[in-house]
Amino acid sequence: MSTTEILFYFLSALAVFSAIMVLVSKSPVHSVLWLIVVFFTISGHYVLLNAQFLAIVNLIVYAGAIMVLFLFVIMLMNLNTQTEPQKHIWMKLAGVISGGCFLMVLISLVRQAGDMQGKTALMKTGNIGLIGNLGKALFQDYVVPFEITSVLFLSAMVGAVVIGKK
Amino acid sequence: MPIQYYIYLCLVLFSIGIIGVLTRRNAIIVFMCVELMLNAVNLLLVAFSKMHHAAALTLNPAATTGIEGQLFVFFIMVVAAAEVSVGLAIIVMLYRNTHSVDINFLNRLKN
Amino acid sequence: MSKLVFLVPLFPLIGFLANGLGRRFLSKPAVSIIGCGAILASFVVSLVLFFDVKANGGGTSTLFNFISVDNFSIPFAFQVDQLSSLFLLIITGIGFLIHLYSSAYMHEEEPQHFGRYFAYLNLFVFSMLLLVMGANYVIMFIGWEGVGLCSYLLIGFWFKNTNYNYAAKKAFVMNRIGDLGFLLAVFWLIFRLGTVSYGDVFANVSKLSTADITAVTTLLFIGAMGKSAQIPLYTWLPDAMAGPTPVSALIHAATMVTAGIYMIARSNILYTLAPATQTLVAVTGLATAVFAATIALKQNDIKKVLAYSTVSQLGYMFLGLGAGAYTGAVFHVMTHAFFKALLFLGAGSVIHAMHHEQDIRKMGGLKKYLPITHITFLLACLAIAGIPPFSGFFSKDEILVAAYAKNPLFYYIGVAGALMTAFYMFRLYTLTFLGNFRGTHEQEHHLHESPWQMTFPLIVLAVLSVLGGFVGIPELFAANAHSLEHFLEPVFAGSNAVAEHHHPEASQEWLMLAGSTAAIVIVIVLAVRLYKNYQPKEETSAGLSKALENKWYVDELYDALIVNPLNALAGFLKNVVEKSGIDGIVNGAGRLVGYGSRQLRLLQSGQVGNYILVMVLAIVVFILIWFNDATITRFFSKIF
Amino acid sequence: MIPVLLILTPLVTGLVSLLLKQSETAKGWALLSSLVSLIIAIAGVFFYPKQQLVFDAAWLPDLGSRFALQMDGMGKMLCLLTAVSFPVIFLATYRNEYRNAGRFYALMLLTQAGLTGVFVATDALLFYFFWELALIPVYFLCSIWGGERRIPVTFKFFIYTFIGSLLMLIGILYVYFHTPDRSFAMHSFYRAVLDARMENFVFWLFFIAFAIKMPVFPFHTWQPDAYEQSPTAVTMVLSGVMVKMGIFAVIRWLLPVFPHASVHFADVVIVLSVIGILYASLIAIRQDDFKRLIAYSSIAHIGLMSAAIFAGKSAGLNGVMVQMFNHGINVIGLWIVADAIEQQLGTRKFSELGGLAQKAPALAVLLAVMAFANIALPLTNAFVGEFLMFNGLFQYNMWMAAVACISVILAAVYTLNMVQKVLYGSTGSITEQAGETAPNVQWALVLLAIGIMVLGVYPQPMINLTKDSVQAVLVNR
Amino acid sequence: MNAIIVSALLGVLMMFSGIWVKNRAAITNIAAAGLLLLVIANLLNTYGVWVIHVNTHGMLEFQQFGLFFNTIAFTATLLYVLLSGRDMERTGADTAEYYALVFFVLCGVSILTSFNGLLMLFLGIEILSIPLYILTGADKKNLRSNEASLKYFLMGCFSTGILLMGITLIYGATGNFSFGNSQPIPGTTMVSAPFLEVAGILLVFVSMAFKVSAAPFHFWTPDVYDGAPSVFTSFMATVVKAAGFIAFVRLFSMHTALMGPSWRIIVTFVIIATLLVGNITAVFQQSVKRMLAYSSIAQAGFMLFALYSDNDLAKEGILLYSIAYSLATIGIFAILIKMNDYTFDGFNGLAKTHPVLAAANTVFLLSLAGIPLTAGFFAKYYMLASAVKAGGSIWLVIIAVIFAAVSVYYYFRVIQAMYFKEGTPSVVPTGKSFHTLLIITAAAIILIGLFPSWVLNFLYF
Repeated sequence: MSTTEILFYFLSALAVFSAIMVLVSKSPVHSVLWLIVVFFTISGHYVLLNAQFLAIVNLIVYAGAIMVLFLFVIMLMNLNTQTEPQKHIWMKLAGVISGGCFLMVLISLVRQAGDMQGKTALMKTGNIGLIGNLGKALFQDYVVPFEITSVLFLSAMVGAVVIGKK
Repeated sequence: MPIQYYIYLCLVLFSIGIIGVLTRRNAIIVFMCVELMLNAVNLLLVAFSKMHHAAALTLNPAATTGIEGQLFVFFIMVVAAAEVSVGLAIIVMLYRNTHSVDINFLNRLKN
Repeated sequence: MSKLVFLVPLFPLIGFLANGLGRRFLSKPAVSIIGCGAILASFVVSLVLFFDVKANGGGTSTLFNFISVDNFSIPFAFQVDQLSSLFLLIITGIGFLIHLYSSAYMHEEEPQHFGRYFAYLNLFVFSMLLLVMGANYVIMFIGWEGVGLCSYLLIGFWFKNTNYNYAAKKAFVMNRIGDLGFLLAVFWLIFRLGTVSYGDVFANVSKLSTADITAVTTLLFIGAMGKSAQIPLYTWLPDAMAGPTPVSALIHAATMVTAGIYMIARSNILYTLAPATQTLVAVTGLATAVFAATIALKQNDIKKVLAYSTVSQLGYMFLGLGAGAYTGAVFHVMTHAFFKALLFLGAGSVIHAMHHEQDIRKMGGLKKYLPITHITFLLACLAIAGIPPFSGFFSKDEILVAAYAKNPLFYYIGVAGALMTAFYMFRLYTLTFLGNFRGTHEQEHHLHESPWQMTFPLIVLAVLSVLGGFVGIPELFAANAHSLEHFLEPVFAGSNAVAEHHHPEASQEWLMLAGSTAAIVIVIVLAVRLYKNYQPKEETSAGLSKALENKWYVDELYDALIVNPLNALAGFLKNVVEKSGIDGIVNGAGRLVGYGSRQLRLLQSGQVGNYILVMVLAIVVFILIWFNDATITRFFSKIF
Repeated sequence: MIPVLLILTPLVTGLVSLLLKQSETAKGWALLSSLVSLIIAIAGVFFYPKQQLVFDAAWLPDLGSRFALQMDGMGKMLCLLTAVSFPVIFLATYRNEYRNAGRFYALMLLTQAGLTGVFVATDALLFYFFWELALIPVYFLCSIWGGERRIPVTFKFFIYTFIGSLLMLIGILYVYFHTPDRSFAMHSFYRAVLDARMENFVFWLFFIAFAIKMPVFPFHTWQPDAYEQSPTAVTMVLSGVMVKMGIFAVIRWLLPVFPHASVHFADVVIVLSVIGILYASLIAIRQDDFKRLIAYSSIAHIGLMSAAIFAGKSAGLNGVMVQMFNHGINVIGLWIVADAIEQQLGTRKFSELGGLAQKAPALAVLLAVMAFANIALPLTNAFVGEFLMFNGLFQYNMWMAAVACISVILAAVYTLNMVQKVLYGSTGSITEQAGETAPNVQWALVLLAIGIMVLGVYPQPMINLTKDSVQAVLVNR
Repeated sequence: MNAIIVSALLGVLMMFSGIWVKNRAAITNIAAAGLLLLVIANLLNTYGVWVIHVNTHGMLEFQQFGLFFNTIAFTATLLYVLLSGRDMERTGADTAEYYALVFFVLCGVSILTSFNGLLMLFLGIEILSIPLYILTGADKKNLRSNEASLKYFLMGCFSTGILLMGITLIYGATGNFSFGNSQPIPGTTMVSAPFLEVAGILLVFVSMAFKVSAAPFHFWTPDVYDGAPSVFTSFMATVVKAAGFIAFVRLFSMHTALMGPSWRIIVTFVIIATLLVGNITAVFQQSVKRMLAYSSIAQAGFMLFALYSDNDLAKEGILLYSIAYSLATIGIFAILIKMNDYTFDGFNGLAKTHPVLAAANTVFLLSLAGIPLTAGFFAKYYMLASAVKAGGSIWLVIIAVIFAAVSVYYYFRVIQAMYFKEGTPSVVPTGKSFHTLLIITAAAIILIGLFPSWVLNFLYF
């Protein structure tokens, strides 16, 4: 087993474990922290897949900006374990079961999917994930959607202002 | 790495996100679980992008196939950021009015 | 001739319109003049026609096309031949007399109702004329229903009385039951032959199978049962006595009820070809004759006795028809019209004098107060009892002889009925005219003979009752003496050609005549002796006598068997099936939607978690559906 | 041009009437308008006795639908019925006061336009349009000016018929996609090629719509309630003219379009109709309400018509044609009487009436005429129709005819019950102060009575008028 | 491209006009003028007179169908602004910002009518949705509004997640984001069943079904429509929803290979469920606004027929449906906003006090119910006709019309309240121009109901 494979398994295990911890943590702050761990593991996967740019962006945007925002809001609201509302056990069970069903159905699909047999994701090689290539593609072929996202941001901005101001 | 492994991993993460949405009452946590789902999608996209890239490389060593997947991830992150700003604004607004972020209390509108 | 034909029904129609529309403006004399005049005019035209027919034979004349669709047409046509011209004379003649009588009898009515009365009478004559003059079954049916309508109107003439209205309704509905049979017969004829004109039907009779003919004749006979009050549809006729007495004379004795006989005589060829139906007719007629006679034995209402006697006499006529003695039946129609009209008018005169008292137990000894009425009534009674040489003797004899030819048993039963007839008629006569007066003093004080408008018809009818029989003297007495038979020969030619006539031996016929006459005389004497010194007493009759007084409980039986179940069924349909059943399903569908709405909205719990749960499950289900589509398609293809 | 005028006249005058504020003006205007329509209709019938009056204009070219109108014999006859009914109705209800009379008469006239449209449209989609156009004003008329329970009752009526017409719409669409030239024109519909299974299926889509409108047992339960609760003028339209829409539609759209299915299901329909005849007649016997009695009696009569249509015999169809007109005027006559009595005495219960013959002899005579026409007494118009219809039914199946004929007796029972309880007997506390009705009512009734008599004695012109329509139906069978 | 650019710019303009213009009425007028400009710009684009050419690298594709829908959406918005624009002021102070958001939504609409590929679809949907989350919560002090906003937001994000997972799976299976025309990726061979793609398509379908509130993904609709300020409900329920449908139909008509039996089964299931939930639940509602929310679900059930039959008739029909449904719903909401009491009883006796409002409202309701002579009839007609034409689905059509009859029940409850019941409704004072506009709208509905060809010919011009 090569190093990359070991890393893959380790990161995957950590990601799944942390994701579960996000769910089961009583305290919202813990959840946020576990989520940040998930993001880190995913960034690790990106690195393994040689998508360095996305790895960095993921860390900066998600772990850095978004999660901090979350943390900030949670702190602001002073939410903690005691105030954390819990769902009824049956509701939880139903949620887990239906989520599990969803997972099972999809996985059984993938197992039958013939066109995925023998395909591999290229690891550590390939240069499409490099910032130069991405940048070229983004500003040539994808310039229209890129510009259009500005509208999205504008609307989010206006929205945040409308909602946020007293 | 065989692509199935990535698919399984991402589906597991995605489903954990769904389960989180279904089992938690705190609006912020629910929202975080949605983010988890998005990240699972992102990872899968990158994995697929690399898979297609690998396939393309066998024919053309200079192929850039697969790059659109990574760009898509980029756009998802952008959108996610925008959503977070709006979402948190809404949650804060609600908290200001009710001092609660419990979605089970959101039941003035029903039937 | 053809031009005159239309005048016959036209005059009564004009009379009807004039009296009906002008009843507010016309004075009573004007009304009576219009009413009687119209009928008199008709009578005169009828006479002309009669002699024309006698000289030249009958004919058909078409007025216009009544209904014509592509595969058949019904002309509005009149046929005047021997049979119808005879009936025309009876109808207009007796009709005129009764109109005249009515002008006095109904004098107490308010002008408006007086006008209404004459309008109805004229309309009745009009309808009856249509009935007998129509050249096809549909025109006959028009008259057929028309007389039913007039009967309804006249029975319920005093409409304030609820019982009279019930009687009227009963008459109409029972007539309608018969009409249904008539209608179906007409449909059958159209279906098989595509025509309803007498000429065409009788000419094409060979195209019909025996089953067809039997069915058609049976259905027609059902029509006749209704109109001519035969078992089982007779019960309306006694109740019809609710109408004014002249009406009873005209409609329920002389004319309308004979429509059934006319119709069968008209269709004689069909009946001759359907022996099964003939037997049915004969048996029904005989049964009715005897059955009604038994009831008449114990009735105390003067008009009721006469009514049952009418039913009974009609039974004889049907017996004659069933036995193939069409001429005899028509002959009896004629003589019966004379003496029964006379009886009813006489009864009317009595009732008039007694101030609307109809119970014979409270009469008696009227002989001296009402001499003309008495004499004429007695003559009529002798006629109906069948004493030679009064008219009833000849006609009844002809029927009974024919019945004997068909089946001797018919004859004996018929004679038994005749004896009963003689008995109840003379019971009636005795109780009314002989003995002592049993009414109140006030009534006695006011007793007086009726005015000339009433007595004149009585006299004329009495003459006819006495002499009317001589047009049909049996061959027994003299060869070719039966002038009526010869006159009607063309009408029954077809039947006579088909059917073999057995005439009993002359000696046997003599024996039969003598025997029955003797028996009748004995019965008359018995009746007179029995009731001459009758005193009313409080008696509770029992057994047979009670059953007779209550008319064999037939009305009650009908109520229990038909009317009440039907009412119950209607009530059940109205209150249960309609409300809870059909409407219930419709409203139930509405309620189901409402219920579904209330339940379904609970799904909208307001909980985001639940919403997403449903979504996730739906996704799972969709994926399962997608990958098992073959199974599901098969499942659905089985359902639809 | 005449069919267009017949539609436009009430439509335009109706819209104008919306603006009229004065009750008297509105009444006069409506009467005037209906008389103009009558004149046009008479002109159409008598000046062009042989021609089929045709009008054709582009309407929805993309959909294969045209504004195509045509008056053949049946169309003329029914247009005439519509045109005759409305003046009579307006005349008879001239003294009834309505809130917002302008709107009332506007809606009435719109109904007239819709009805006329139904009878002349030869384009399926246009037909559907008019079908609904006739319904909607009626909904408002009943709901605004109706009786106590008007809202739920009218609503039931509306939804019931609406479901029916939507089903018909599906049927129309289905046939449309199977016409040879993708067109809604009547003649294309007649040539549509459907496979047997689907023909049998789509047949029912049409039939249910028409059955609800007629109504045929067991689709009738909206009707007695609706008749009872509607303002009488509307009830007259409903029962006099609107039920004819269903019958008309069966003859015009059902039999020719589904020739095999209509033969295949003839037995079913006839049995339903016959059951309906007896069922309604029996219920009518037990009714205590004047309006409900007429309603059930009407169901029975309509049942006979539907049976006769499906029997598919020339005589029966001719009878149906004649009877459509005759039933129209007869039942309007009955409603007028019922309304006159209710307006005057405030009750329709037989148990509270009685003795009116003493108080109102003229009304009594006229009611009697209507009643006897209702039981199809010979020499009234209804006899001709019923005679021919029974005849057709008899030729189809004599047992069904025999059973249906029982209604002749039952009709006599309930009608005479009605006559007796209204007119005869002694007066009660309510009928004590009754008097003769207003002249306008009497005149309307007299006109109808004359019509009843004339058509009863001389029905042949009416038969001749609709003869070719019958032939057209039979040819297609 | 005109529409996207102009609407985005107008959004920015409105953003700034909030700072410069203090007169609220003026802001509404600016917005109206902007919309007019937008309509004109789009029309110019439609007829090729003046088009801003941008190399989109195949990301966007402008077809008549989409452009025509743009015109419909913009015109409907214009009508909406004219009828209800002034009522925004009653919701909150930030009128200019609301308009900016509306324009951004329209930008999203224009993207959704011209996307070519899943990336633009995703962006379009997000640009459409994010402003709506805000508008739903615009009434900041109102807890119902807050709740609706948060519910909408959470569920919207969740559905975005589903959508993205679907897109990803499709991408994994096909190697590109151009839905439908899946060319085999070089170097690979298509082996066996594309299970992954199918799963992806299903997830995309579910997410789109969520956006157009098809059952069983409709749950957000009643709560959000009910909780949102009525002014914005009107906009959301009409323009936005119709745009969702256009995107839906566009997306799935790209992928013609989908038309297998299982696809039909699922769409049938969704249609029936939508009709059932929408119509049946609406019956028992007490609030007209909530009833309209359910009715919008029910109408969605009919619009889904376009997806089911997927033929030309269906495409024409969905346009006509958008027009008819938008006109009527905007009209009804315009009136509803003027009412102080949203329950059915609040409408009692409206015909007496406000005959014009009542009459116009009646026309709108009749149109929604699909009564002939109104635009709504032809809308439904096209949907049913397309399904009949597609064949094999007559039972589905029958079920649909039965539910249409049920819909009459609740629409007519309003008519009954207005015309047949007594009461004194309390209504915000309305102006002449408002009445005139209502009458024009009602007249337009009737005209389209009489001559739908006019509108359709416009399309084929």
